[in-house]
Amino acid sequence: MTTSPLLDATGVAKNYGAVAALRNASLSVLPGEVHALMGANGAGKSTLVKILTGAIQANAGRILIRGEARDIRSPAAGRRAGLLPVYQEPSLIPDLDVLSNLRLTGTPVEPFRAWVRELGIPDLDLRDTARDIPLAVLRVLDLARALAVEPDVLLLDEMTAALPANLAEKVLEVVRRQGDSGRAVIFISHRFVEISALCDRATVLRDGETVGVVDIVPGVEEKIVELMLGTRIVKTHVAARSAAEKAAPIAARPRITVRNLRVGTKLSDVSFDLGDGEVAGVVALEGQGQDELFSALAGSIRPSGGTIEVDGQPAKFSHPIDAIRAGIAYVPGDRSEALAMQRSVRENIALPFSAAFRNWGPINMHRERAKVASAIERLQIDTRAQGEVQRLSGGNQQKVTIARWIAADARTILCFDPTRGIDVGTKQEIYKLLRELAGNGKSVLFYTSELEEVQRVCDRVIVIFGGRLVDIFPVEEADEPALMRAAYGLPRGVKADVGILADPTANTSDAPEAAP
Amino acid sequence: MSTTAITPVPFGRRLKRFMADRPLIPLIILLIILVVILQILRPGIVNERWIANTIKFAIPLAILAGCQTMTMLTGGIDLSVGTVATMSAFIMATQVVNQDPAVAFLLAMMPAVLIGLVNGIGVGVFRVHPLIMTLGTSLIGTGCLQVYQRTVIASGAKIPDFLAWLGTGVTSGFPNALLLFVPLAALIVFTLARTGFGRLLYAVGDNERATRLSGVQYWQVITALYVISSVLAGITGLLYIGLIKAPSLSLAEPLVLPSVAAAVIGGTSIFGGRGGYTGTIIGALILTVLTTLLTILQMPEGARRILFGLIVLFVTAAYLRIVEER
Amino acid sequence: MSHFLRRQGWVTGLFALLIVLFIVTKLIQPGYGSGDFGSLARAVLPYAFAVAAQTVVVIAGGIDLSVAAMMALTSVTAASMMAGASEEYALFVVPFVLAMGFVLGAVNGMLIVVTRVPDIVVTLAMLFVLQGAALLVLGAPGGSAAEWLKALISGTVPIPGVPDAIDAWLPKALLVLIVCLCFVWIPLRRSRLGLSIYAIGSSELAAFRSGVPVARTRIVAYALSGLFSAMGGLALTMSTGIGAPIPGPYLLASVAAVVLGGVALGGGKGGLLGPIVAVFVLRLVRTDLTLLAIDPNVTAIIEGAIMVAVVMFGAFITMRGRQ
Amino acid sequence: AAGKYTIGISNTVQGNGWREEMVCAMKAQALASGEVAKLNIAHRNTDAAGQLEDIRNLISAKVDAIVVNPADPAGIKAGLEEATKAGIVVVAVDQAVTEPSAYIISNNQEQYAYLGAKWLFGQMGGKGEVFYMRGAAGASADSDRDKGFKKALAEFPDVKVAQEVFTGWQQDQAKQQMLSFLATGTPFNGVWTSGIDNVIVDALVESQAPLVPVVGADNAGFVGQLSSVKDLVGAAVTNPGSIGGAGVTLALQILDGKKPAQQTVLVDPQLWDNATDEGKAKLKAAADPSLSPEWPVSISIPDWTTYTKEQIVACKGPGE
Ligand SMILES: Nc1ncnc2c1ncn2[C@@H]1O[C@H](COP(=O)(O)OP(=O)(O)OP(=O)(O)O)[C@@H](O)[C@H]1O
Ligand SMILES: Nc1ncnc2c1ncn2[C@@H]1O[C@H](COP(=O)(O)OP(=O)(O)OP(=O)(O)O)[C@@H](O)[C@H]1O
Ligand SMILES: [Mg+2]
Ligand SMILES: [Mg+2]
Repeated sequence: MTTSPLLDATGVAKNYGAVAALRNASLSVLPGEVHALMGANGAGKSTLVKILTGAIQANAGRILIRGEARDIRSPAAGRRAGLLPVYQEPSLIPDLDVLSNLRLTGTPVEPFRAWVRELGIPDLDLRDTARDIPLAVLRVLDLARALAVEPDVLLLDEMTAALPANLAEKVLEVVRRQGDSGRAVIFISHRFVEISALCDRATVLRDGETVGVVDIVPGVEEKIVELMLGTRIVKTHVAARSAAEKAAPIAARPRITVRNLRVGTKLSDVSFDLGDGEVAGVVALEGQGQDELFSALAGSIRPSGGTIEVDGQPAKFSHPIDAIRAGIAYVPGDRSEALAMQRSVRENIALPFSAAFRNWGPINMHRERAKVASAIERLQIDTRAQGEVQRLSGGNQQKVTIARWIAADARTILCFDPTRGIDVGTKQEIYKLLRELAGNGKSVLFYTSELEEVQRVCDRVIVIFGGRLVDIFPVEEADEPALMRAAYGLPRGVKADVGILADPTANTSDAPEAAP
Repeated sequence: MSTTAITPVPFGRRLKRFMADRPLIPLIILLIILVVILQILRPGIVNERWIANTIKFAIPLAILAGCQTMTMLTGGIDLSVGTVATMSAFIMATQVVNQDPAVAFLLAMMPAVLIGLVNGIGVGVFRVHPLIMTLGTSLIGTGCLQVYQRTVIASGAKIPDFLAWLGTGVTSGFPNALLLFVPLAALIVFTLARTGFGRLLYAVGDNERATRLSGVQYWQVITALYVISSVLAGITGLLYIGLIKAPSLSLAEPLVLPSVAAAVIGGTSIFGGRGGYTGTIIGALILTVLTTLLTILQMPEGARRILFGLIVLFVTAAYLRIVEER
Repeated sequence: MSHFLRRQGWVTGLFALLIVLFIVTKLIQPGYGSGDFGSLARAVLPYAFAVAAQTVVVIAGGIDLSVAAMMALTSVTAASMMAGASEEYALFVVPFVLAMGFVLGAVNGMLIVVTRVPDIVVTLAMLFVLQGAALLVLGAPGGSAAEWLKALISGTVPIPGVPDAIDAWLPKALLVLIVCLCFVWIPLRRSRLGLSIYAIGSSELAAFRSGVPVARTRIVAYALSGLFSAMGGLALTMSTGIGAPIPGPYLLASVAAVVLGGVALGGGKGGLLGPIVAVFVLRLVRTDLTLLAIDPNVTAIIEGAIMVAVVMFGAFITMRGRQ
Repeated sequence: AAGKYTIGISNTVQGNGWREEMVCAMKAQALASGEVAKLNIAHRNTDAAGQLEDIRNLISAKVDAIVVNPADPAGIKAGLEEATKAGIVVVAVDQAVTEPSAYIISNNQEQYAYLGAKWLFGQMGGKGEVFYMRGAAGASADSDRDKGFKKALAEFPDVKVAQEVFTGWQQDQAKQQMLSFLATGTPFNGVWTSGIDNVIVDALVESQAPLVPVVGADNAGFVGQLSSVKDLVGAAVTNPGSIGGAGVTLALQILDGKKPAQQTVLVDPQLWDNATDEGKAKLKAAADPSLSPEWPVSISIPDWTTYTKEQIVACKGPGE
């Protein structure tokens, strides 16, 4: 292709104090192109999008738009330059209604309405306050708002991550047509199926650096993965469970028994058991009710029906403290939900100890130091910047959220996507840790968005789709194609036709209709 | 990371980082600067007696600022401390006429506990904004005090000798109030740093959701906090009446805004999660010295107030600059 | 939708409360008539402007402790400029004082943006600065106001063709209030600037990402607060005919009425109508307490209790709504 | 009660001993007169605009007379005018008002300051430095007193003001200012206070500073100190809070058709010093340790008030 690029960024770098979010990123997008931006968690994709659209300022780098050097200092300037983002987090003003949000950004209403309809939401009331609109719809509105001003370059940061399959489908369709009409789209996703269905080329980031630009052709996935992970690639399918563990007798009575659990409209009729010494995986696409399941078990929301039994005793949780007293600890996926960011590692780890009224008194510093130190040791937390948790790296922050419950010696740990945003090495440590816990007789419920992890860690897999438990796999049968199918609500044994593992002869764009 | 260690850091940056890691040092320097200015303007004023007086007046302010520090750590504020202090002072001075001092003391502390409880329940359970909650209870408290006042006009008032000794006495150069304040301050510092409750205050102010997931029951912490704050305010009232020796219905009200200012100058974040009591004590000293400085300056009252506002703003801004630059 | 209803519901509830209070007033004092309503409107005037000033910044996610001091400064400035001057000179004084309030408010905003000191501290410091400035302008209450200015808020508006019995219920003070507030507020609400003010109060990050110039909008919000405070200061001078350098009880009253009016102290929510109705409610409560000859010390208790009870009630409703 | 009148009262400072005594005097006098059926009291902290609101509310309440302690002499003119128009008798106490139809029974603030200052400068031997402790900056009573003080100062050219401060009429602030001033070591020969007096004597005694002559008001605390504190020379200038009772009496007289000869009655202050025997006797007679130290001891005004001490201290109005 000889056409000059619409957008050309080179040498972009961004530091947050000692953390380098971007070191040397470059990205060149041609007109009419749907360009994938790929990279592992924390590679710097979102940071690059924010810099390109003026939400943050780069420390170094050059950005050319249609060959002209532009210094984009604010989102408004980015907008004027024809760059419109849909960020990873919704950007509608929560307390304004949709119409006001449109006026705020100077978005024409009629095209917006048309796009919203096109994107599969026929009955939107523009007078609804953004706060009251579900997350998935908000993401679509964000997109429609960007489309309505007909941008030259559309930047979509994990646009489809939180969408149900039907909406995601529409989005992909619309995005592809954008490319066809001569505009450019920068598309971020962790889903290879979307990338291969949609994109022309991909730029791969690793640790804040652009490590390659590839054309999307069948079979390029392996190459992208290699680029993304670099030398750290670990692709051995070792089951972490030892033979001895497998042989361990299953306890007569399950640790936790869930029957017909229901939470609002999000979760219905979920029943399963969790035994001592077991790691049970939960697999689900985004937003299928797994959040509600974990929250209900952790006592942070009240289920609207069903029963939870702990050690055979019926349990009713009205506050997380009730679950904690029953020995159930919850590690949320979002670190910022679990950590007091301005406090020290030590205080964060010791936080559950102070929670109970009887521990409000003087702290036995010796005992605390010993406990905290052993937890830190066990998880190998890098404590060089332990004065404030916010100065730790993301992976180490994540470890702190787990270390807390190791120190508190919780019997059951609910881990919600604990490897989100942490590097491959740390992931390995966490897998090991979870197995170790199980080996010590603890039970773990483990939700992960990365199917690959299931085989490494779990004994059993629970699959949730559309708020229902659709299947329970023994780990031996839980290979990725099978899980993927199940996650899409397809019954076991149907031919694989989704994801990177799809039969290459099948038409990938023909994604399956969700079967509720 | 390793590069920063090798390249020599300029002295200015190093100094800044040094101060940022020890936020008390810039505060103490600011205090010393003010004292030096005072000494230059009125040579000889900085003597033993002046220091004792300054400490005497800084102590009640510092205790009330302690209430603000603790509540601000959780993202709150307690505007009822002035009313509570006034109430306990007034009740003490009027009840001690006919009652046993111990009984009078209990009576004097009763409204403090009550108001603290109401504040705590309002903020912790009903989630009313602390500003409104404490403002409302302080209005109610003032009204009650006025109603009460009418019933005791005939009996007059008396300042118990012990309180007068504590409030105004000086023993070999040291104000007796230090006997109350030093243990109290140590207790607050210890509570904030070394007890489960103190930890929770910081954690709740930093990230309430996180504390909830760790099993912390917000309402318990908040209720206990506001009761403690009120009790401290009540004790301040008793100390203050010993210092001023004139019970009035608005005795401690003028201390409310300065107590907020002292906590903020001392580096406690009004948004919660960050700060400490030692800084607040210095903040209270800074404000007290500043008041003296402005009293001594020969200038129109209007200009004095303008100067006061500007200095408070300047000190806070300078301090934030130093501490935030990491 | 439910949120929208709930928000309007609060204002509707306040209105209903106000009407109930009017009925109660009429029951207590059967002679309560149009003249008394005029008095109410005049009493409301300075509070309403103070509350408007506070509302704008609270919606923008801030707070302004300097409202009352700003009113005092603008009031003494107006009164001392008009002292001994001709009636026409006041035509110059009014815009001057309004501009002064606007500029000083903007200074508040700029200090917050530039120093990054929390708004509550900046405006507290400005409270002292403005108070000091007021004392420098007038050391003691004094000055005067042009007669036409004073006449502007006394009496009623005769509307041709409408019987006196009806237009007697339209006091000039009410009209001035409505005109002044609407003149600023309605264009503002409809403009992008107004939306921006709501946006920065609701979520600063989302606002920034939507292209809102956050710093500039914050400065404008404080400037508008200054403008409304200046109107309040002028209202004080107009009703008393003098300027007093000691601030009146408008700061705490403004915060209380803002919350009663359904404006969340976190920002982003609410409007001007609620707080203004809340001011009427609070003033009418005081009227009723006076009419009933309630012990004055008890009135403080009642006023505090109403404030706490209403806000607790609101919090209770939202908690119910959330479940 | 057997009375026939309803009297409205408006006061704008709350929580200060002098004003509390004034309100109690009004209540006691209304009760003692037997002519008042009901008192309607608006008593809160507010400014002139707030007082206008209160006055208008009292007009709405259809009271027969309004006794007002004005927040400002000129600022409430409109409200008083409306009251007169509505046929209500208006009496201003403590301070004058500019509304010509109102009757005024007032303490003479300018004279209050002049009398005390003149005595003080005399005590100082007509020369030296005086510590001038004023009231609240920007209050009209304070500026009236300043006039009187300056008038006396003009008569004593050798007396200089060592330092001028505003106490805001607050005990704590005044005491701190006095102590700071003492710490500066500035020589001074006398202290004039605007009624925040006993804390000043306390401060002098506590810091073992030389006891210079002090002028204050007739507050119970200070009056007690004048006879009990050794070596203290000082004078109390009367500023009776019971003027409120006198205001009620005047209002009732007018309602009964006995109009006074003049619109304005000035109650001139007296000075009781402990340097003369005559003053000492007066102080002794006036001293009343059972009263709250903030209350002025002159709880009654001869010819104007008829209540007993028990009645004012009980602070109950008709119908309570
Ligand atoms: N405000 C910040 N302060 C400090 N570090 C930050 C900040 N924002 C991002 N980072 C760091 O920069 C790096 C890149 O983050 P970025 O959000 O761009 O990743 P990403 O590629 O979008 O990852 P993901 O796939 O999880 O969305 C991460 O290591 C992150 O921790
Ligand atoms: N602040 C702390 N930091 C770290 N570990 C702690 C802390 N306080 C207690 N622990 C440890 O946590 C565990 C439970 O502590 P806790 O004090 O709640 O129980 P306990 O006093 O041992 O028993 P009981 O339940 O009878 O009070 C103990 O093993 C203790 O050593
Ligand atoms: Mg991601
Ligand atoms: Mg990202």
